[in-house]
Amino acid sequence: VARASQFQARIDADERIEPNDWMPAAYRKTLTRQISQHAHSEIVGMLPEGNWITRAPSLRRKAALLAKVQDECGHGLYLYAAAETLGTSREELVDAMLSGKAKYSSIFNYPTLTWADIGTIGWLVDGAAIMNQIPLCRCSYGPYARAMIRVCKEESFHQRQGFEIMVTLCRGTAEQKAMAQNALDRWWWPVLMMFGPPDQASQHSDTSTKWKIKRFSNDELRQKFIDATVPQAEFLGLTIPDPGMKQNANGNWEHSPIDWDEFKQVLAGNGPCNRDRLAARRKAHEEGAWVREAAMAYAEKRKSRQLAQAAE
Amino acid sequence: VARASQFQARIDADERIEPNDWMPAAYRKTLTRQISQHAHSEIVGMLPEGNWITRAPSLRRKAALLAKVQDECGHGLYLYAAAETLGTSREELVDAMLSGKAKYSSIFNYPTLTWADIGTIGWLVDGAAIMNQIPLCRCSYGPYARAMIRVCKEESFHQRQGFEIMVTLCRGTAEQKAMAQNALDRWWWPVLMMFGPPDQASQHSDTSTKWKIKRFSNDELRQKFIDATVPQAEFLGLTIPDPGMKQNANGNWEHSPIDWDEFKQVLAGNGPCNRDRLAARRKAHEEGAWVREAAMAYAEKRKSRQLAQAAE
Amino acid sequence: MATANIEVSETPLVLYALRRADDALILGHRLSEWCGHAPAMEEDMALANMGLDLLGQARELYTYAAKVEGRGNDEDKFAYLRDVRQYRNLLLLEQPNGDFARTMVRQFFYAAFADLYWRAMMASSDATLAAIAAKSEKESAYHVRHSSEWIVRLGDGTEESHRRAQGAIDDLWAYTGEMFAVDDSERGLIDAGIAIDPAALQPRWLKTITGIISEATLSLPKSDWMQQGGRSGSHSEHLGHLLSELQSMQRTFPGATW
Amino acid sequence: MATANIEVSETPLVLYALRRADDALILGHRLSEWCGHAPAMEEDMALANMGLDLLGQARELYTYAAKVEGRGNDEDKFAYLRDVRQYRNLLLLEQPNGDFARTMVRQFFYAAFADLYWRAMMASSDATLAAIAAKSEKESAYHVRHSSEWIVRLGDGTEESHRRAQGAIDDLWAYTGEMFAVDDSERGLIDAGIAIDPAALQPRWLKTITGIISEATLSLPKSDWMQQGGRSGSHSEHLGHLLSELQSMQRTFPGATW
Repeated sequence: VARASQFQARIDADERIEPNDWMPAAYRKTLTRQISQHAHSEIVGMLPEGNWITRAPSLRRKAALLAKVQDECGHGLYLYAAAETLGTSREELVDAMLSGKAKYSSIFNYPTLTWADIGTIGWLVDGAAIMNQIPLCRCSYGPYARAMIRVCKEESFHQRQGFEIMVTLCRGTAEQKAMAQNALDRWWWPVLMMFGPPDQASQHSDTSTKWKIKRFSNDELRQKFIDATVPQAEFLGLTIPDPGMKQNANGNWEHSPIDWDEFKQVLAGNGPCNRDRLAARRKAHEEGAWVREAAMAYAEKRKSRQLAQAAE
Repeated sequence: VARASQFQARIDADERIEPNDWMPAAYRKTLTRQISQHAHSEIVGMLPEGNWITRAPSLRRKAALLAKVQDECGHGLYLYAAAETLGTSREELVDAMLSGKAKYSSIFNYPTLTWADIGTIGWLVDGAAIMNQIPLCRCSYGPYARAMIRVCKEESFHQRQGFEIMVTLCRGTAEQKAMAQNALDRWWWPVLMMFGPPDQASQHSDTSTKWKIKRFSNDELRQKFIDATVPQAEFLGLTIPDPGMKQNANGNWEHSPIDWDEFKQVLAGNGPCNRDRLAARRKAHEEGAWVREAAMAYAEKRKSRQLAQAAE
Repeated sequence: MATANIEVSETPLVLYALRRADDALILGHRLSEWCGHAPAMEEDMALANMGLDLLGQARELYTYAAKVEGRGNDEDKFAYLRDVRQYRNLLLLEQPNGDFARTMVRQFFYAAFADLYWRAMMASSDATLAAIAAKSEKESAYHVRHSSEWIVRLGDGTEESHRRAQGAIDDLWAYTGEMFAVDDSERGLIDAGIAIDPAALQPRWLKTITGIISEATLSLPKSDWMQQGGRSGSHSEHLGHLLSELQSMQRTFPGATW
Repeated sequence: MATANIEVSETPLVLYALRRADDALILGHRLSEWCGHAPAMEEDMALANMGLDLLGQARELYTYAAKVEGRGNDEDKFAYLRDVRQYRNLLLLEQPNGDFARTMVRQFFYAAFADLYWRAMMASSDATLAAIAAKSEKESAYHVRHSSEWIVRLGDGTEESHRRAQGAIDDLWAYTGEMFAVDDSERGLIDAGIAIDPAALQPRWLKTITGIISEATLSLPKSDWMQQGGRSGSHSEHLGHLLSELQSMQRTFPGATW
């Protein structure tokens, strides 16, 4: 109990908790869950965008998209490394995702239908991710906070790239602009759901706030995101698919009610791509098994050869 | 010996040999080899044309091509059935092909690069096949002769379809006509090689002729084919890629020397697609194994259930 | 700026015909992908047969849509010059072939529906649709027979085939609800006696399905959550890849005759 | 009649640059197909890295070809608006990814060549090509290292990985000869000191290859028969499928800016 209050005192004093420091089991568990979910999201998030690498409409866009998806893989790797500092191996974490036990962000269970979806993901999905992640750069757990600093830097680059794709589409032909509008229509509501359930229904917020893992409520972040996005949509000449949305006296944009049933369905596995995403990751994992085994077998052979040589 | 001369007398009298008739072991072996090679060719021949089913440029062409490739599969099935009457099972015959022991026509080791190749295969490859096969409709072995009658009917339909594709291309845009010419350039010499080595170098002809399996020599059939094809190429406005070709006093078109080294290379496995073709057939066979096993397991279960029911 | 996609006036009857035409084309295309690669030569024949039936249905339905629309479109323009969001087929039918079990389960789910559907559509007040229905129903009856025989063989075959068949059922089940859905555009045609209400067929469809599935010692998922979107152009990621192949020639050589 | 394929004036220098650009684009595209599907996340990173290097090389080479040609073409027109017969890449590089062993063997065969090739090309009398060579050589050196480490791991790993690696070597070997072939068009550039003669590199290439292959306990096929055609547009069946995907957007929306 003394250690627990000492721990909370350190948090309250804005000290960083490091891997070898004592921490409550629940703190460890919460962070392991959150960081690994975040890592899984980066890895699963490679799939919807990866779907357009082979069809990107110019070489410049192709290279940028490939680089972006590669960055996501890199984020996944740092985040798994951060999670591992809490005592669970990457292999266990990945297995939990592949078996369906661990979650990843539901936004990646929506399909990328057209090239405009690539722009929209950069603009809105990365935009929403940044809103969620910037406060995490000051998270109480050191390795996570440091990983987020690096991730956020790259994400805002991606967000700008995505917005620029949208600008190009909206200045293009009527077909291109319609493609952009259609993508916004399909992604808008799922993106708002990325911030999680409304504050009165959120499960994890209380302790997360106390431990300075979470610094803003879901609704606060969602509001910030909407207020930032509305003028961007206006700039693009696109219509946000919420006819009931209106600006209130404080200048904030109030959105119509969100269909949380859809959110729960997608979370429960009933999104358009849940099965495809898991199947794709499982396939990569299973078909790669012989490669990973070969690498291990070779490393062992090499080690025993070196030992034998040293003994001569 | 008495049976052998009796057998030859029947052949000489143009009688048909049927499965239950006595026949020399060499006759059985020759025919098994020839019919099964022919069957393998139909099955492997599905691949180069099948390569364009998903990309056929109109729905009419798509349906016609799918129907054509299906016919080839049907030909393969009759021919395996004809070969089985000689005492070797389809399974053994197919295994010999998959293991690379049994041959199929080398023409199918060339790739289909453009849609014009589909026209050219119909026009020239089927055209050459018909030249080879029409005499086989009078072959001394009954089941083979009957199979060939059916095959030839369908092949000439395919040949006309192929020629019609070429007509459309040659009446089309400059790009389409160039595509047609390029296809002719690539297929011409391989098609001439379909008739086999020149007569002075052919291995099997002597006994095959005596047994009325083969009624014309390789060179005779090749000449017939060239004489029939030259005016068709003229009609299309295409140039046969043999600048040395000239018409002799008898009206026959004499071709320049054929590069038999290429023929031997392709026969030895070194054609552009030999590995791909065998790999595709092996993959279909291996990936289909569990399906065939399931069908057998079910048939056995059903049989034993019926027996059990009958016994009640 | 050149544009290669046609515009379509999706009046209810045009949309109706395009939806069914797209169903037939996309499933027919998927079946044609097997050609030369099937688990047995007899199945190469059967899959091509079913593919040809469906391509034939697609062509008649596109031709009728073009006639009704009257804007100079034709079967090839509809097939080759619409982008992924203009396609109107059921999501079920664009799902990849996967293994033979998956192809057969997809075929079975759809054919068992199509057979009932086209039989009922023979009573359409639209003579062309009634004629197409009569032909399609005969073909679908064979598709049901062939695919249901395979479901039973695979389900009651080996452990592996059972596992694969059950996996295919579990994965594809959520796409079956869309077959019975009706939107406003189609409701008008139903009220006018031109189309029939697919929802009315669901009990009979379910009876066929459960009969065969249980004979096959397989089971249906408990979940009643259903995925939709194909009818209004919200497709899965698979359709775009299929179209990039299907349309490549017409897109590469615009305006040429083949 | 609209046509969507560009015409290219294939003067020796334009053709030279296009051939190398096509090599880099096609191999880069193949590597990018792995993205999200690699056997380990570290390999997702590495394959994307190599793919990005190659895409970068392709873009510089296309841009140079466009400049030399001077007919208003550009990197995207070269990449997206040439048909399969206009592509000039090595057959090796268009071969499908297959399993990881096949991808790595293809990479190893090519990178071991490209590294030597670009190093020698740094002495080109053409300043642009020399500069591209200097950059490409550095990148290729990493590709050689990465792929040869995998060849050794796979060859000397498990029985299965050995079998797969050997199979890939046997299947791809016949495509390596084309790297060293020179036609009349290129001979002129070699004589002028603009290009180098790849044939001169073959002994050193073979030495690298045999060294790694033998360290990996693998062996090279005995056959010295070599397949050619890519440099003059006679490709395998695989390239057309790759292009139908690569070019689908530009073909579907001709003339649009992205």
